[in-house]
Amino acid sequence: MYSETVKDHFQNPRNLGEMKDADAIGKTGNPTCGDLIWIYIKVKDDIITDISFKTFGCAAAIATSSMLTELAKGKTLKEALKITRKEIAESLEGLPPIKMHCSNLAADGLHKAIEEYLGKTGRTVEDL
Amino acid sequence: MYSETVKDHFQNPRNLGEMKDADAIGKTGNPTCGDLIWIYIKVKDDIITDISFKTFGCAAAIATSSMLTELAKGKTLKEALKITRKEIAESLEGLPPIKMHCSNLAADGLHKAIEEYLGKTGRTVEDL
Amino acid sequence: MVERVNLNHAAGNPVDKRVLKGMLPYFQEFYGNPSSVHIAGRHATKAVANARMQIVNLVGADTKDRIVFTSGATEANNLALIGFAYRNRRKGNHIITSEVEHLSILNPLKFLVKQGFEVTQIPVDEHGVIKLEALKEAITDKTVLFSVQHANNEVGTIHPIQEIADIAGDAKIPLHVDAVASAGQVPVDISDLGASLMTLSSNDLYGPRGVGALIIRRGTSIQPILLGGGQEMGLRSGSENVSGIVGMGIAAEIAGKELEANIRHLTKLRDRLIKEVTTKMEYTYLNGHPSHRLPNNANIRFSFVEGEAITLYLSFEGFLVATSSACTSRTLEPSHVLLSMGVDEAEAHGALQLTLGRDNTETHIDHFIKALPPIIKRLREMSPLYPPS
Amino acid sequence: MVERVNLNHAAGNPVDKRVLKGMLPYFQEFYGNPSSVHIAGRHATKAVANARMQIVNLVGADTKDRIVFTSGATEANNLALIGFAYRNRRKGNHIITSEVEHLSILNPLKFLVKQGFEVTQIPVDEHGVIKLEALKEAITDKTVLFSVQHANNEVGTIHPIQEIADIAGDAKIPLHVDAVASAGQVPVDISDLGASLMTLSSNDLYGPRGVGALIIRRGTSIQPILLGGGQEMGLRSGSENVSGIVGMGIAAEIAGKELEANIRHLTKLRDRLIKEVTTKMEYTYLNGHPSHRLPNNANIRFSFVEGEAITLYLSFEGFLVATSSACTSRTLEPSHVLLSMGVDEAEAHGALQLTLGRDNTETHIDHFIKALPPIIKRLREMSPLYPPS
Ligand SMILES: Cc1ncc(COP(=O)(O)O)c(C=O)c1O
Ligand SMILES: Cc1ncc(COP(=O)(O)O)c(C=O)c1O
Repeated sequence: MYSETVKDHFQNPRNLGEMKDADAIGKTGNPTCGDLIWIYIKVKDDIITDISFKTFGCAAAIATSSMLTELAKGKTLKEALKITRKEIAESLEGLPPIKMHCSNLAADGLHKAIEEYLGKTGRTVEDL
Repeated sequence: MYSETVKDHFQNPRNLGEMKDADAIGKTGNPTCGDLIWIYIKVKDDIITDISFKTFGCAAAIATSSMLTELAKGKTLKEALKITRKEIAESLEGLPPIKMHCSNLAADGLHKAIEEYLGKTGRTVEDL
Repeated sequence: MVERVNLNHAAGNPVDKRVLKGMLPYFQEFYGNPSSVHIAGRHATKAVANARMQIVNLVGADTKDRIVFTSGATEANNLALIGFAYRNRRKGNHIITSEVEHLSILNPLKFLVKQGFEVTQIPVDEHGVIKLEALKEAITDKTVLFSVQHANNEVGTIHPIQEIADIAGDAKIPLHVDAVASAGQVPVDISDLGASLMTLSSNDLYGPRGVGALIIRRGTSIQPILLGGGQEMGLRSGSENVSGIVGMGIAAEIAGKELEANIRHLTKLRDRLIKEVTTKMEYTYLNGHPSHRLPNNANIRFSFVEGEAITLYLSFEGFLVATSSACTSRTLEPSHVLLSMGVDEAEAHGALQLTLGRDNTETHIDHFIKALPPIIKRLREMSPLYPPS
Repeated sequence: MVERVNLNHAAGNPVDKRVLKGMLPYFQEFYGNPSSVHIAGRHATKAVANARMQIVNLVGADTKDRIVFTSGATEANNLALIGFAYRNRRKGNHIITSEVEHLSILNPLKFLVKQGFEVTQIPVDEHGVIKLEALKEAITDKTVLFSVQHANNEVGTIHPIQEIADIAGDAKIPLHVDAVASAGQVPVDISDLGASLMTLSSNDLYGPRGVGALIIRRGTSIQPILLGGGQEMGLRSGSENVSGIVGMGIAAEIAGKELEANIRHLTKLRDRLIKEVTTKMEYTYLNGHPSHRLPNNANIRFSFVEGEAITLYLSFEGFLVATSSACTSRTLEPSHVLLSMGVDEAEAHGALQLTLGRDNTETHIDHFIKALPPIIKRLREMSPLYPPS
């Protein structure tokens, strides 16, 4: 059901854990639905210098969170906003169809984190 | 499905075949329904001195015909009329329920033969 | 005991030894449930998916068609008819079928009639072939489904299924084909036919009992009749019978691979059987089509005698055969197939259905054609109908 | 590969080796069809009749009750509900069931609602026990059937089935008992209960998949849902799956004979499992009744983590388990059973259903209780919900 890459990211999640000195946190999902993702970012010169996550959810939710952090690290905020669910799923060599939506919330979490970060500096995504 | 006695009478029918000089023939059943029984009798002093049958039908029809001839032979007409389907079935150590009626016509054949015989001498069963 | 010779394969085939071998690991070693997410479940899921492909290949389906495994052909036929009729009710309420279908077609249709559907049963000719003109004429603007067998299991007649499919296609009416008797016996290609639904039975392919399949082509909607956990793409609930499904898959693969060889083998035996029996005895006739018939089927009637009696005498000598006689049916009614073909009722009682299998040999036929005539002779001597006057 | 430890027997049992041995001759040697009049047919008829007796004996039925073999528990439940409702419609249109039934009960009832029936679902308490007062209150003069499970397959709770049966009996309402999860696990006696209908599953008795049975007691009328050749006393058409039926019969006999020994064995393992897991980890709770529960079932929830993830980590270490988490269900909805018991939705996602089998040993439990805590710990460390604030 899950690809080898999904299994790898599930078993060895990259950039896992709380970030005490995060510049922003994006929270998405809902424990009632079985998935909750928090994305922590550190930003310098509009570049994501560090990123981490905490996730309550199934293997797909954990693996997509992990993959997202790998994809986003080092990207500018503008580039990072372009990361889609589809791109994450493809980088993971695919997800089971039933998991494509509900458990693939990591990109949303990153969006929220970036918005929060921009908000703190009085900007919106349009200003990037 | 069939008892050993049924099988025996089916494989070795007693009193089988046409009787050229029969005093009467009782025909019952209907080839459309899959069973047709002819009972031939020879009568002397109101006693069935000889009896035979021809049957088109299943194993039960053949075995009941055969058993009937054994039961009836040597009996007075009055006694022979008392032979019931049930008695034949019991003498055969039972018949499958589904065969109790449609394929157990031999007693009716004998009745008809006796009636025909009596008719020839101007009598009815009430006169016995 | 006498050696047993099975000429009654329509009642059941032995499971092919390669099939049984392939099934065995699924009873004790790989007993996973496809619904499970863990490794045992994934193994089961793969095994079922593989079996679907084997079915797809046997009948020329497409990998995008849905192969729904059922508990047998009866369930598949019920699902095809009731599931299709309920789901497509708003399109119309008229279904066309033939007079010679299996009871697992005719009885669900009777049920649907009680639910407000209308059913037209097309008659057959004296060889048991569905009358194409009558079929065309039966179509109305309320017709939503044709349900027609490819071949008749009892008398062996193969219907002109491509012509039937073309009539359905021209009228844009979905076609359900009951291919139970034909699949594995003659080539069957659902894509060529353009049929929407097709019923298969595992045991008729030398797979295990208790398994069958309904093929549902893309674009055809049905609703399930067994409701529950939503297995089989929501179309057939109930924990999957994995070992059985695996067995049906292997059976389908073998049936496809060995089709030509089996056709040659069986046709030869069948032709000899028919010729010897019908020419060596008087008042003895072939039922069904003389040439458009299943390689494994010889249905022969013997005037003046009754089939159950023949069957039993044959069984005493080790031959297993079936009869169309009413005496062996649950309803005590003679075969609706023979009556529909215009066979006289009394004659219908004397019909033997001889169905050959892969295990039959020339020697079996030798023995049978030697054993049969004395039995028929003996029963005729018992019969008040013989000699005919 | 790591040794595999199955703690997911609810998804499927391996077929008992004695069962498989008894089945094997029916694939190739005795492949007769009970409908045949010849010797092979009679042999098959006897084998099926023998299996019926084995079922009768397991559940204390009467030889005059009808044992209808089906393709599984799902079909038996569909037959019980739809077959009973259609047949007894003129007596009333109201059916009472519980909120925690299997989907093969709830979905046929949804179908019946569309056909004009009314269904009342009785709630359960926090242990998953059907509320008897609510049951009594739900009865109306249109109530024609109770359908209640004996035990819940998911959380293991055993309902007070005798009290439920007495309520049904006092109100003269026929009772259908889904005994799939309980038969072979705890004593089941249909005569003591006075139930009218009972569903059994072969595989839950360590028999083959693809077989089940509906027991229909004298005086109870139902109509068939699979229509055709009229097999199984006209109540379930389709050529009989003789090998499967034989297997279910043997499985029932063994289950009856070894019931006490299995209860002892499983209860011991289960109690240790529950105790070790719920006491050694914080925020870890038993679902279902603490004492009125199936000997083979331990359903445990772990706050702040999701069940599919636990299941997968366990499977990497060779443990097969199931979860009630929505993530593994076809509908992506959390378990209706846990929600009905009042378990919070987020918590419901973290439930593991551990179901033991005859093959489990103390060593399996040892390994499991060692492997589990680090996995839960790791997942909690990943979870934004942990530590709770
Ligand atoms: C043409 C045809 N369709 C359907 C069936 C039903 O098959 P089953 O009894 O295996 O369900 C049969 C059985 O003989 C058949 O011959
Ligand atoms: C209580 C209960 N009833 C019915 C069923 C349906 O059984 P099957 O899927 O074998 O048809 C199950 C299956 O788990 C069950 O647990």
